[in-house]
Amino acid sequence: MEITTGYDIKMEFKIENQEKKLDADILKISSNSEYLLKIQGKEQNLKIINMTAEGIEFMLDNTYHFAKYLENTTAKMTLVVDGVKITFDKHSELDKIVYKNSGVESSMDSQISLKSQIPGRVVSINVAVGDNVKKGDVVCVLESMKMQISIKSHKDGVIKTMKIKQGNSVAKNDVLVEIE
Amino acid sequence: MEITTGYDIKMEFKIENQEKKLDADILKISSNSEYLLKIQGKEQNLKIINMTAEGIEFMLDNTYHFAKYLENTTAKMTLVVDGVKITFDKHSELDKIVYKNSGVESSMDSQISLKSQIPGRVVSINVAVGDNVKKGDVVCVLESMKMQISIKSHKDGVIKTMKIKQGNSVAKNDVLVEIE
Amino acid sequence: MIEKILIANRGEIAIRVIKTCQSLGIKSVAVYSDEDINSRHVKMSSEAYHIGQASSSQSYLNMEKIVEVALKSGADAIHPGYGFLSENADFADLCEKKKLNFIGPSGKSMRLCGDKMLCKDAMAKAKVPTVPGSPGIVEEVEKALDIAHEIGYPVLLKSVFGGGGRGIRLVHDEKELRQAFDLASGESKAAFGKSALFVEKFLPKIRHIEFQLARDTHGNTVHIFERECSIQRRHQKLIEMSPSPVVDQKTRDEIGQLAVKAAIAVDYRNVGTAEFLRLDDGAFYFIEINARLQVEHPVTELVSGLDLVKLQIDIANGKEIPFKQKDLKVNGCAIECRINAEDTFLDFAPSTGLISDVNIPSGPGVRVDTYLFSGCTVSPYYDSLMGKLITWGESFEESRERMRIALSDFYIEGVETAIPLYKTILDSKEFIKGDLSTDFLDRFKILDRLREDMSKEISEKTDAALAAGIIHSEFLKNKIKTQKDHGVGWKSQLGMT
Amino acid sequence: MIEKILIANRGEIAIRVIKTCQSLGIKSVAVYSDEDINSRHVKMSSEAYHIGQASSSQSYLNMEKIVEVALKSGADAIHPGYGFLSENADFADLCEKKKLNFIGPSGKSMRLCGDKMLCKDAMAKAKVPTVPGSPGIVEEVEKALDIAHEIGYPVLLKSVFGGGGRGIRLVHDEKELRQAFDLASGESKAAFGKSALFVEKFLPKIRHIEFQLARDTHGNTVHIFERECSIQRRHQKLIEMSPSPVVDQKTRDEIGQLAVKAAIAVDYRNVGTAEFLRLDDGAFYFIEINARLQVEHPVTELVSGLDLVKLQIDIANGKEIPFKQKDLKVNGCAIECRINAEDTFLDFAPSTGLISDVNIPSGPGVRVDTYLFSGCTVSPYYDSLMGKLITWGESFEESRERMRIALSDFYIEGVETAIPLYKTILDSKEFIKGDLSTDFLDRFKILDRLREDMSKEISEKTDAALAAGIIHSEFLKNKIKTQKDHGVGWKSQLGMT
Repeated sequence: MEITTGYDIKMEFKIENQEKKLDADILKISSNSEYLLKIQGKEQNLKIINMTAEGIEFMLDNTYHFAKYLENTTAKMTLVVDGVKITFDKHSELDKIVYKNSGVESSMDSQISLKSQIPGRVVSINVAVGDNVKKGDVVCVLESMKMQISIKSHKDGVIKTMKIKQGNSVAKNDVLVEIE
Repeated sequence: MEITTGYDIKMEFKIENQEKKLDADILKISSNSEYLLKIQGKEQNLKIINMTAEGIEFMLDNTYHFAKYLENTTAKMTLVVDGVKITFDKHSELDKIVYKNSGVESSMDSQISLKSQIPGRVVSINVAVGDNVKKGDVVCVLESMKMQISIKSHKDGVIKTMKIKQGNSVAKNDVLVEIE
Repeated sequence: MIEKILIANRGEIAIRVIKTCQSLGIKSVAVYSDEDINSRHVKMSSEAYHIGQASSSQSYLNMEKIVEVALKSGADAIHPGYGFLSENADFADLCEKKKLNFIGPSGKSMRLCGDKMLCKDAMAKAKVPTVPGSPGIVEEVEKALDIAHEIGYPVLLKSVFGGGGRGIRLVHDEKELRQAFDLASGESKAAFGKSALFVEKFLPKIRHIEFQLARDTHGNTVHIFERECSIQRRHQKLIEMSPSPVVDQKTRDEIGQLAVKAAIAVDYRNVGTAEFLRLDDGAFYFIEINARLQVEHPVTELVSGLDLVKLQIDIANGKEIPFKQKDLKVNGCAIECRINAEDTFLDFAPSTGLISDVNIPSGPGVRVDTYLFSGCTVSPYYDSLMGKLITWGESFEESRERMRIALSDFYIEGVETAIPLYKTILDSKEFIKGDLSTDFLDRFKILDRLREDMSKEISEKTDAALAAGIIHSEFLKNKIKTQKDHGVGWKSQLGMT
Repeated sequence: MIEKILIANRGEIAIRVIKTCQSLGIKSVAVYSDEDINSRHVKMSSEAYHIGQASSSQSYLNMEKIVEVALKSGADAIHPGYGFLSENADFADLCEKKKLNFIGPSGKSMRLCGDKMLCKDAMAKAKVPTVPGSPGIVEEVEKALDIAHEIGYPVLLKSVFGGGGRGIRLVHDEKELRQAFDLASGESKAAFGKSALFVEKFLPKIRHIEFQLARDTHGNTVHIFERECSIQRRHQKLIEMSPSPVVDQKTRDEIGQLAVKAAIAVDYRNVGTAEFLRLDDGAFYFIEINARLQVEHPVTELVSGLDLVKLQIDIANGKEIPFKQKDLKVNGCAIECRINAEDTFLDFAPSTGLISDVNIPSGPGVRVDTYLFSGCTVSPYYDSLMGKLITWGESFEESRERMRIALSDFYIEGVETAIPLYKTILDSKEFIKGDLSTDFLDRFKILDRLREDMSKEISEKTDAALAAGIIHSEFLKNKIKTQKDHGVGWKSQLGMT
């Protein structure tokens, strides 16, 4: 990395489920490992101790931090900073360019699918295709770690497809049924 | 790895500084992870749990072992087995072929060089080129971890070359002087 | 004398038992299912044998197979840990028949402890007070309704086969009782092949306080103080401590003697636990004897200085307990937090998967019993307890401070845990002043506070996160630059000046 | 009250102090040299400041710079750890002048402890017995020869600036004394800028037993039992324990009171240690007061239940010691092994470099104070102590068993350590029966036994090593096959059928 002065990269972030826009700015790269940043309006010195694709160890104004990068897509970045998980929604034109080039795409969640939030085995199924269900009705019962957990419908609607059979194992985020 | 029967690979090993020849023999590869071995005349079952270039975790006749490969040259293999370091001199034609192909070479130690067995800073030098030294004479003094350590000649001879200067830092295995 | 012990268990408790075997020079034999070959208990044992498929019924509950391996390996004793076969009287009998020293109570005594109704009778005879409720098993829902009507709602519907809070349901009215009866019946049948339920008076704002017991084959019986286990979720313990903030030496002596009486009443052998409920007015009711080593035994070890597994082995060897009741003094205070693979915000639903990274805390007064290592897997086939974090301090305050820091140092990547919840609980003024009860989480709306604490933690780390975020982008761009183009500067490539 | 402490140290002791700061809610300020930015004490502290180049004189011994950082960071106190500036009276004075609370004794008291000759005088007045030797500093080698002749060879040549066994030389005759005088002079000048040596009678087969002291600003003085530190190499401690196998309660009371007298004689403040030699006939001679927290303080913490760093901070805050002598009871037994980066077979010469892999033991009764992590570096610029392994047990035997296992679990890749040596010592019948002395290693030819033990260990692992060796060859061949040729089987390629 070359040493650059009069250098300016700005990025905007938003913490997931929060409204406030946050901005970070690289004002200066003083050396291979030293940066002058402007974070939420305040200048701070950053010195990199170690950096890999998985994470970064750095001093920010004389305090050590360790950030791991868990996930990074066009829209979101999830970090674990000193053990605290933070997910950002990203708002940087620059970053989008980077990601378009690197071929990473975001996926759309469907409103139709009822997904399992836990892994487990299907103990019983309480509905059939064509049934009317109300939000909160039990759709099926899963067993995991010796417990039986009732899975409830997330909306009012009609069961369109069954993706499970009794005795099946399902993974976290697997679609159980589709409701329209 | 294909499943093979009637399969036979034999290797001979010798533990460093010991005379006794030891032999190990792969009698059968039962599956991707299961082997029947003959070790020092006794048949034993080996099941691989994990294996990488750095080490192997396995069960040998119902006992777990973890071996790390620290060094592997044509002549020597150093392993750490369950925390115990073992160096083998190898005697396998087969293995030599492997290593010739992979371009690993062994190096010859010179009898001329007096090497430092510790890292440190040169505090004083007690000899000059052309001096006669006897085995055990102090050649120089190193400082390391706040201690001063006298380095003694490993043989009788004449100082041929000085590789150090007062105040220099030396690493472990650096040549200090050459004595002929 | 015992020279080789087969441990009929997995996870952290198998490791715990192996540690004591190591220090006593006793060989340990581990068993493992298809799911567990890469587990720490397999790696630490002297020998390890495969016993079957992942499902417990095919492996850790397979009595015949386990006894076969014990005999084949030359083990002379079996340690059952907790859960699985630990309270299975048939297994204890089978071991005895095969001349394997079962490290625990006799099958007969275990049957008495396990049958809540027979046990209740025995306690009545021994003058140990128990909770009001149905005098025996209730087979028909209509009978349950009658009793509930008699003692008054709300009532608890419990399974005779329950334990560790499993199979207990709180019901407020007739409708709920009917529903719960069906569900509980089903669960019990699925797990144990039969159902046997009973009804008990629900007591509000209760504390769960239990006494550690030890009894040898010579009849010497002692209690090793109490453990307060009132911080629970869904009737399962989350945080335990010894001593209890509401037990003074006089109460300890008094209830401890009730616990000793209870042990004698069931002719108990080895170490066990007498569980009590304590009401706000200071009254204690016996609930049951857990006929095994408890999950939470380390807090007792830290305040007594004893190794309870060693004591178990000594008793199994026919030795006398090497101390008297009067020799035991509570030294300092110990707290345990259970580290379960569970999602606090999904009503503690299981969370399983690969543990890609873990940091285990350490330091003065910190003990961690766990099977975790970076690269291990938390399996959906077994229970959610990954480990236990235990801290000792000279005082409650010191052990709490040490726990607070150790929790912050405990990092587990790959599954959800209650670690953030524990931080909130440990910081709460109610916990600090010892205002505990089994409905602690609801009573003080702890989950709401947890949400606040978590957003505060995020605020504190936002600057560092933003810094890491923007540097990461730099890093990525440089990588892309290096890969794509060696001649043109990356800034111009990205449309910058 | 202290709210922010600068720790003028590095390595495991800086981490130890940070841990207590964390638990008390006190902010910690770390300092680091060029060599140490990647160190754990930097990462764990609330704030960390760079203070200079790798060489200690440019960083950890740079008083002005450290005080400047303390003031800049808003610290109100300085903890010196051990070594470096911990016993530098000028530094204590400088802190006082700058209104920084120095967590340790006053400069004046430290000067008295540090000047072995003045200290000896003070002890004579307080009726604390000391070792026969020169009445003061010996400047000329001829004078040293006279005294040695008078008290009789062998004698010890010691440096006033020594400590922790450094600067002590055993000489048997005139020739050795002359050589040693030159060398000791040189070392002392290199390290402290000046030389001040004295001569003491060499006492054969001695034990090193020391008493932990604490004294507050109100004059309350207690001892917190003894530590036996007789297992040494080159006059530096390797293994320490509390209690000592030869100190009964009567002796503890008696010598403990001498230690208390010694602390009062030098107007000591904060925690410190009175070191004694014990002869085979049971006589104790005072040698010196170490005016700081000792490396081996954890064994005292484990048998007393106290946090000595917390006690240091309380005393620095002007609080009274919160217990009386009679409240203190020895609880169980603790042993510490120092984990140095040293090659046992090269006369304990330093061994430095990258730690490519480390496994830190854990479990009931096991404590490890260390700066090690996989990927850290052991620097030649600082001393060789990487950490301390401490185990507690109800009895000496239990702590020894736990230590034995923990040593086997401690794996450090990249440098040599004395861990194999410690295993041999802990297994020796002489250690088990407590037949200790400072010449233990020589007296029982422990290094010869170590060689035997190591080849026995190798024999036990030979089968597994052969298995791993032959499988590795298979693995390599398959890799080569995969890389070179996808069509032809690797066996034919290697000339096999």
